[in-house]
Amino acid sequence: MSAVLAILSGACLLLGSFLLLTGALGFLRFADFYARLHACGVTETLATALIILGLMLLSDSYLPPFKLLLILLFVLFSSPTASHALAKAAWNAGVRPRDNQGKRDLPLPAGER
Amino acid sequence: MDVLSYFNYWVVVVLMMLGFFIVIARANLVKKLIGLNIFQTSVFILYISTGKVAGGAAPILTEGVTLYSNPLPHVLILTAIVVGIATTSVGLALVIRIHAAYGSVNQNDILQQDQQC
Amino acid sequence: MELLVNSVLLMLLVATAGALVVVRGLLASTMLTSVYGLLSASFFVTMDAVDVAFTEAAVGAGVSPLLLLLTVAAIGRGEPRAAGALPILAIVLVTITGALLIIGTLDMPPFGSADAPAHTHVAPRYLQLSGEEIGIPNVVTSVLASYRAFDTLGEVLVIFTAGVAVLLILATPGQRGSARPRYTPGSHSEPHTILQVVSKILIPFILLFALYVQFHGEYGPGGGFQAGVIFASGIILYGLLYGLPTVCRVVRPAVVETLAAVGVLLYGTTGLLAMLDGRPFLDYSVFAANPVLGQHIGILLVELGVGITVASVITVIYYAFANQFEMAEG
Amino acid sequence: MLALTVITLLLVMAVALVRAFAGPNVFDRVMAANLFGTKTVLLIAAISYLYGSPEFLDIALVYALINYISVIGVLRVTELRNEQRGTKEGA
Repeated sequence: MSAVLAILSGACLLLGSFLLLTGALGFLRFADFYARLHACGVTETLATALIILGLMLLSDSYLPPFKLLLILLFVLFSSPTASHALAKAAWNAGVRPRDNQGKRDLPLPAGER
Repeated sequence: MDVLSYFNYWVVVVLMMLGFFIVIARANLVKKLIGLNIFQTSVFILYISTGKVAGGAAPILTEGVTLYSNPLPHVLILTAIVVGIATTSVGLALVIRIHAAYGSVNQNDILQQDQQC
Repeated sequence: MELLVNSVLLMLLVATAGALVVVRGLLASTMLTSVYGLLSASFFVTMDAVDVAFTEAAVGAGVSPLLLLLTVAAIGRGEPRAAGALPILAIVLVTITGALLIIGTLDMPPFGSADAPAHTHVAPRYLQLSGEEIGIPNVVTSVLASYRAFDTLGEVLVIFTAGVAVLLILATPGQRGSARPRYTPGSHSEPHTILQVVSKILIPFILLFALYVQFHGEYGPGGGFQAGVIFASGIILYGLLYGLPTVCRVVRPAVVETLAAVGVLLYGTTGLLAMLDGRPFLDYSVFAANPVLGQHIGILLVELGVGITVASVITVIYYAFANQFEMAEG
Repeated sequence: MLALTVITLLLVMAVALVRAFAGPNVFDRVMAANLFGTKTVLLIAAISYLYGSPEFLDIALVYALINYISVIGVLRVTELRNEQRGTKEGA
């Protein structure tokens, strides 16, 4: 039983780390603010959930998983909200999506300014 | 001599000097306060590093654990952090008042204005 | 592995401090300060200093960058000017001092050695006897609130004085010369509905967690200092989303200012009660026939006083700074 | 596997630090600080299992709370400033 749990948790941690790395790569390399936000905002939620799940499977008493669950719930609430707030604040401040080289603003659909 | 056994202390010295450099080389008063903060944190790191005992556990008494890290530096630094933020805020409040009086937070501008008076 | 984590965190700290030297914009410096706080708190975790990490997490990563930011906003960013001549004198001075200090570190006991002088004097007594004398697992709390309670009273007084000083330097909302409430309903071009709803759900949990930290401080990491900062950050979050006038209606500045004094008084009175019974100042055995139970009650009261003072002072400081920010913009 | 996760987290934190330094605009730096914060939560949780000390989890929890507050704080202050600067220019 514990061997199965260990393998499951290892798989979760591995997948979570992989997602983190892809997100970080996008965060470092993408040319435009919104693309970077997308890269880390999207991977972050799943990666966090996976890593916390992987840690939960490793525990042998009941209190640590409960605290991890609280952390997970809080991150699931706050992380998308923070991403949303960031995107909105950047848009309101006049940051616009850029082309692939990050050199000029992309044309916006009609009706947007 | 094991080089790594002094690594923490060297980092403390480097951090302290970086903070010191900001304080003496930057003219902006807010920047100086940030430098003071770095300086302060380096002292915290020094204390906490000396409090660490290799293989010791956090100083919360548990059954079956005999080796703990030293709790005394923790107590000193814990209060120092909160006192630090309180005093930093006094400094920042003074910066705001200086800005209201001189229209600048650059020490060169402020000294210049003082000399003109 | 411990060594690796430790060294990488320290390297990142040095990199952040180096970036702070190079970066000139004040907003960028503020964000780097926040990162610096997070890093140093992680380092404290790896050094087993859980209580310190707790405090640094709340202060260094939360409140301190926020106050810096409000200052930067109130003074209007202070546009960075072009880099002047390289401050050669400063570089020379810093290099020489640093080199001397590094030579000095070679005389220090190696990192982590258990027989270093720092570990041979008072600390072993605390670790061996606090279990039976005070009867609570968290040694840091026993030292903070009982063995060195007089010292802690001094620290709390410093925090209180700093709060008073900020109040003297800056006007607070409601005082003469402070900003009139300019937030009429609908004055925001776009209300942050999502942020407000999510934060409304989260704020009660933040305050509840602060209370947990306050009263669980005898058994795990935590205590009055940490709880006070976390409680104040809950109030600050509310203020940031609903504006200063609203939060001032919910938590009145006059009440908070009074509470700051009440916390210190609670601490001092706890000490004086022992003197009424003819014992030394802050001797908790007066509270119960059983000295260990007396210690429990005394630590609870003292930590409560610390928590109330810290929470109120941080809130008051936030009010004063936010008020300046609104005046600067108004 | 736990060790690998910790190393990955440290790597990602270094990347976030590069972004916080390089910018280019304020929001990139705020995003970097936010990323740094959530990674710190995970790092401390992972370290707590790696070192076998469950009391570290309380600190991870307080990080999760404080990180949210500081990101919101930064955003609100920058935004209010921009907003009011905008209305002033418009008037």
